[in-house]
Amino acid sequence: MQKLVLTEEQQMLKDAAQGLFGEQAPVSQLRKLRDEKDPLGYVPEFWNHAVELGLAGTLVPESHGGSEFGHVGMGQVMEEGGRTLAASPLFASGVLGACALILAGNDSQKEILNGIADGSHLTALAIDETGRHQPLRVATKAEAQGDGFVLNGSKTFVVDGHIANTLIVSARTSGGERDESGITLFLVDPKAEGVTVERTIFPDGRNYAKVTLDNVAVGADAVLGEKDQGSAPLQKLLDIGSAHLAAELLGLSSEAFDRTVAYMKERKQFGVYISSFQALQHRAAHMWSELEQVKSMVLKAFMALDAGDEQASMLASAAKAKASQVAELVTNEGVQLHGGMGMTDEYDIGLFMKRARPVQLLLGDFRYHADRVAGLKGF
Amino acid sequence: MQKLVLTEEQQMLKDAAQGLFGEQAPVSQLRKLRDEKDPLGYVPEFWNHAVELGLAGTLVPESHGGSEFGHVGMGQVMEEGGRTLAASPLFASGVLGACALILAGNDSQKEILNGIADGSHLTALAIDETGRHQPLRVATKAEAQGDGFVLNGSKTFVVDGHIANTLIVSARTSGGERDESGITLFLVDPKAEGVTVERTIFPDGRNYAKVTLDNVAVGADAVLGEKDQGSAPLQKLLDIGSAHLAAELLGLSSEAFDRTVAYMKERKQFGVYISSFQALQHRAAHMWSELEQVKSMVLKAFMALDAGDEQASMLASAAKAKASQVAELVTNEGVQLHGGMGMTDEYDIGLFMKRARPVQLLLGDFRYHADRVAGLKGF
Amino acid sequence: MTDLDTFRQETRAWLEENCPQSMRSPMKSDKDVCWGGRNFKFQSEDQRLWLERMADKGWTAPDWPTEYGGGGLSREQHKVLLEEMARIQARPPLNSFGIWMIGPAILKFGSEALKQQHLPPIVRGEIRWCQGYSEPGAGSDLAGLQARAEDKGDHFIVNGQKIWTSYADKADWMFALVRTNPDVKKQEGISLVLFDMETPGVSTRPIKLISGESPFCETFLDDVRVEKDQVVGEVDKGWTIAKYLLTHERSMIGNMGSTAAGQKTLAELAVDAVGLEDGKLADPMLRTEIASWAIDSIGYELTAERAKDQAKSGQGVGNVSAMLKLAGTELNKRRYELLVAAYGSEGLLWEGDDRPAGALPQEWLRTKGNSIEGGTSEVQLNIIAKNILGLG
Amino acid sequence: MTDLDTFRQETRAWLEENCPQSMRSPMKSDKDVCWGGRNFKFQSEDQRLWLERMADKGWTAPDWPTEYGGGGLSREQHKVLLEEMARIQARPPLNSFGIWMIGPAILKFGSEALKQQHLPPIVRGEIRWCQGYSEPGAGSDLAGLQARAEDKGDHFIVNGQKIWTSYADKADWMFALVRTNPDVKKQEGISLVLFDMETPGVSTRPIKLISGESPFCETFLDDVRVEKDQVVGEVDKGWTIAKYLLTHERSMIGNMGSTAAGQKTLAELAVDAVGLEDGKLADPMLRTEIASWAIDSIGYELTAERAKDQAKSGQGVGNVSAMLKLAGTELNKRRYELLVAAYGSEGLLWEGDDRPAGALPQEWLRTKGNSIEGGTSEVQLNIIAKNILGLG
Repeated sequence: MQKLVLTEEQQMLKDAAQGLFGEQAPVSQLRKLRDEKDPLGYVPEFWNHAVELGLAGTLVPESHGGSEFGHVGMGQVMEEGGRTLAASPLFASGVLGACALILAGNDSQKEILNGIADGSHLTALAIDETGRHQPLRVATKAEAQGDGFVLNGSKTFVVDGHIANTLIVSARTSGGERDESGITLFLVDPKAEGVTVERTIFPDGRNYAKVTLDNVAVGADAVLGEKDQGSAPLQKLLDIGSAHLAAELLGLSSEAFDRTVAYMKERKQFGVYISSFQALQHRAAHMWSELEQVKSMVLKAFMALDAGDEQASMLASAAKAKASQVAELVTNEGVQLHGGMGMTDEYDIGLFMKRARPVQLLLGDFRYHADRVAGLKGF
Repeated sequence: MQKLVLTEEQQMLKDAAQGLFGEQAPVSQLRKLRDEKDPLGYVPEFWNHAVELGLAGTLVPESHGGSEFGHVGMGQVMEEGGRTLAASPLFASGVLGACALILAGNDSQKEILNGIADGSHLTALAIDETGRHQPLRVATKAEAQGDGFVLNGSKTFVVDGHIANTLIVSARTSGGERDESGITLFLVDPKAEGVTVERTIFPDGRNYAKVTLDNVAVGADAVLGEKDQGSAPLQKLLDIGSAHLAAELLGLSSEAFDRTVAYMKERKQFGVYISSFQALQHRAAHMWSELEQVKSMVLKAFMALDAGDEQASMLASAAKAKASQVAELVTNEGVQLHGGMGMTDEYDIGLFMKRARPVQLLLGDFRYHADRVAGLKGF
Repeated sequence: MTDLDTFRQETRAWLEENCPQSMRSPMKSDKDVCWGGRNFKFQSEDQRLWLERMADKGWTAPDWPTEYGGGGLSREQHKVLLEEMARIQARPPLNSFGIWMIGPAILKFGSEALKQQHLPPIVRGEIRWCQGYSEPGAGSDLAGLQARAEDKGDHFIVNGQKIWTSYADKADWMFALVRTNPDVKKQEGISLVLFDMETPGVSTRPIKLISGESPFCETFLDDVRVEKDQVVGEVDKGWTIAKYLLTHERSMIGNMGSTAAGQKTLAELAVDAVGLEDGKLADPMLRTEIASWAIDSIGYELTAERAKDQAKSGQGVGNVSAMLKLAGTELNKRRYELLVAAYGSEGLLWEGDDRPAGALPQEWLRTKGNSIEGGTSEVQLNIIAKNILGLG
Repeated sequence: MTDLDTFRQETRAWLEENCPQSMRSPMKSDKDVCWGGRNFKFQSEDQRLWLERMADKGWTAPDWPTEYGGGGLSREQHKVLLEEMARIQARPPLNSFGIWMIGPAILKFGSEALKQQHLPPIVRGEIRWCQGYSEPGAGSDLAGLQARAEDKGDHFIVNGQKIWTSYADKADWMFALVRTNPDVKKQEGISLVLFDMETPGVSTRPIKLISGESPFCETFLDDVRVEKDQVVGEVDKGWTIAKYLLTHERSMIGNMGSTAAGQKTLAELAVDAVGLEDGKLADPMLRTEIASWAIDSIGYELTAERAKDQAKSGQGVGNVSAMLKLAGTELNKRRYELLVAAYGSEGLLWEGDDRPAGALPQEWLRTKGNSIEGGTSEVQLNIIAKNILGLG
């Protein structure tokens, strides 16, 4: 069995990512994007640096200009990005877009992978229709028309939707609203007639969009994978996405925790450092212990995904569930232990809480994934 | 609205009960009963004292020799009994038996109340058929035969079953296994042919029995209340029972907590009393706060029962749920904070844990009652 | 008919006549709150009238003595007034830290001159007060405060910095704890002083919170002159008054655990957001958590009620305000986490008028302060452990 | 074929030939465990034979040097041996605190003479050891131990009391921490000494636990003579060895968080007890808790695995044994509370052969000690806070 440690190459990538995010996308960058309501929502110069380092193509096959370095590697990048709350198209395009095309794309569609790897082509996955993640709850309809389809419906919580060059949309070609079969994935040009993409503002200052499809005509070549058979690749894609979001949560939780411990060592109350209070020490020790569990689960989930392990779905859900739970704990405790300072916008600790919740919710929260783990384990 | 405080009379009863249990049924009494595997399972001398004090008839109408003092009053007795882990027929007869007859008995059946009040007649409620409380899950069958019925089935976890003079048994006269209607309550003589009562041993050293009914013939006068309509009075009875068990849990949790706090003040580690460790202080403070909530909920549930408040069911379930949850917390923490001593049979603290779990489970645990609260609140 | 019945009849009639129709509906937002003060802009003539009429009767401070402008009502009359106001959904005529905080302290500890000077303008809503307690370096360790008041004979010169002063930028006067004697045990050299925010040397800066709002300020005190007759109680004895006020504040913040009348419960909101299946909340895991919350919430509300009833019956339960503050604020934080979970991403929409959950993201973030302000949860646990359980 | 492949072939053949058939099935109860020692009564001739044959090859202590009777196997060979034993479900030939605890300590810290004297009888299962660490007054504060060893020239005279000595009433020798110097910092005057339980002045008394069982004893030491050559390492330097052994013990107890191979998982047992509805555990609230437990359990098992892998890769994660002990034991306690909830009253039946959940009540109560023995959870949290996070 593969050892639960990083290879030297993976560690090198992690170190490189840490350097990049620390220097090119520190927390202050996100703060600036938020304060200025930056229309793009990320800093192109930083994205160019990330692309130069090959990060956008980490999961892309070499034949399409990527490094095919695997999920463990990409996961290190996601984790390090979580530490600085870095805003970039990496998740929407480099993870979700790349893997959607790899999992279900035909040769012609896979050409997009070249653009993903060189950072020029951005994608967004438009699947949720309500506030809570329910990937089978697809009311958006795709009706056959000529050789192609006409799409009607609306999507919400679409990461990087308003900057995407291609939308990957789930729509129903048959079956009832919650049926597993009958879902088809489509590649939709956001500039096509009938598509409205509206950016919505969230506490984390990141990019999410509402997408409305009003009689949007697409050709037969817009179908990604098989008609009616979109559930299977979508679920695999969501496993991958969940694992990478768990890695981001791990990064942001670890950083929030480190900052909190550092604050405990510098803040005095009653004439002593608050780090000397045993009640706080035990809470910190508990959090550290929890973070260690998350670390193991995230790493294992990636290894299982890379190995095509049959437990990969269960492990990805377990990792997302636990990472969500621990992120909620650590960001709440982080603010609490920063006291009044934690409540001010001036301190960064609140930003970690504001980023944590959307990531927790994205592709399913603790409850969604705990339910899924139970289901996969047969109870 | 009635104030959430005891009246002077109720407080006097509480004080009297405290005196009685402290002197006549201290924890050492239960220990002795357990060690000697006492066949009766309680000390008759103590029971006589309790009866003399009028405790057995607290809920019984004055016309039947009781004091009709209400649930708030009886609840104080249950709580104080919980503090010393006192074993007696008080709950099975004085609460469940008395209220079953009051709620559903005809004049002739109500004659039993006199015996309950004077301590001479003991009853036991036989409803559960599986390890988990599901009062509608009645597989025991009562088939009409002549003027009467023939009962077949088995019951478990029957408090004081092996010493009862009358068993109150739920059986199905119509409907399917989980239907609400079709349940009938019967008064069954444990000495009747076909009735087997087997005492089972539990961690708390108290009395529970398995009851088997093998073609037990009873007359029409054995029906308690209306045929097929037993669910409604049974549910009311279970509300009452749940509230009184919550009171017992409150008493035992409070005592376990007090003993733990006292131990913290006398046990030294690292040269100081462990009561000086802030992490332990905060845990103790949390438990105290939780116990205060239980206290309020139990009192309110009793007041609602006495007043016939429509919220009484919900409040009784909420009280049982919370009392169960807090009893689990406090007894676990009690053993943990006693350290190695807590693990020895010599110390009493373990006895509180061993009593807590059966009481938590009896008439439904936290989960059962939390589910019921949600149901009653419409979600 | 009892006196109380007569009072009820008269009150009902008076309210019927004097409470403007537009003041007889729940407030729709923070903007509808009347805070009074020199610079307050009334939202409407009705709002001004309602304050004026209530103040004339002393009913902005119903239980204060009439000699200082209060209503002079007994406990029972006060209750009747509140009930009659609730009956017609009358809005509170005035929100005021003067009435809630410094007024009671002056009544209990202040000189006759201070009462005469400050209480009537508070009742009439003419002067708006703010609280100067916390300092950047002294959070939970309130007694460690550093703002220094130098004795200059008939006055003090105060230098220092206060933080978490609610609406300091809108207030007219401040009541502040300052150090008048640095050479004794920290609790023994503190005084409670009053000064006008227009005094030279006083400046304020709003603090932006993680919720994006700025209800609090930092206040800088540079050579601020405070007259000696503006000390409440004795010089150096302010800590006793501070503790009295903190207990008071704790009870107010602790109330957050309750679901206000008319407000939808957590469960109802969750049903709106998630829906029912077979009569049960569609997400069983969330249902479990909300049921557990609902039970704890019942426990909290009943405990608050029991504490009041026991106090009334003279069965003091002692330092319960710490426990209620602890339980209430933790409950409120859980409530909002569960609301975010129930609404999901729709509940995190930061802007816009047609958000399904309204200002939930801001409210959710704001609750995080509940367990920090007015004494952190950790301080409350310390109080329970030491004062109630005798652990130490 | 590599050397390791050859070794595997040979081992498989040897086991096939030498492991008695009756030793090739999981143990049914504690009675099937072979503890060895002077007074041990073998359950069967097969049990005796199996121990003898394995001991002859040194495979009761496979990785100890052959010069002391061990197997002399490399790490890889040791793993192969375990795999091949697991393949045929071979029972462990010997359970031994000698092999688990004092043996490794003697190997690491003991003199050559001590190694020669004690290790071979341990390997052969001739001498059964028990541990004398805790004292009634010193639980978490192990270094505060009081058992006093007075220097009498060539020997010590030991007086004191030990508690929580596993199976002291059945053991032949004890390894004990005693105070050899009361005048220095408490950690600096402790020595680790070895003595025969038959030495005059040694007596034991079993302690009855809340589970009703008595796996532990109190041991009384009255003027017990201990030879000076029976000190492991240097006099007064025993604390270092004690810490080494504690870390060792922590890892062993921490393992409790894992579900052993072949054992039913919590979820499977809950399904047995509660049943499924529409493929889901019939009690949704219990299902929520068990799902949460299952997730934590995955986290724990993977973390234990990662810690091992990191150690092997030389990427030390430092003091992780404290965390694994903490997480593993808390998880095990939760597991048993959930089992009690799942079985309900049927799971609490204290006696009888046909109990649906077997000895669950006793096991449940026994788990409560997990977070106390081998360093309480509080001590583990202290270790993490101080040694790993640098809080203090």
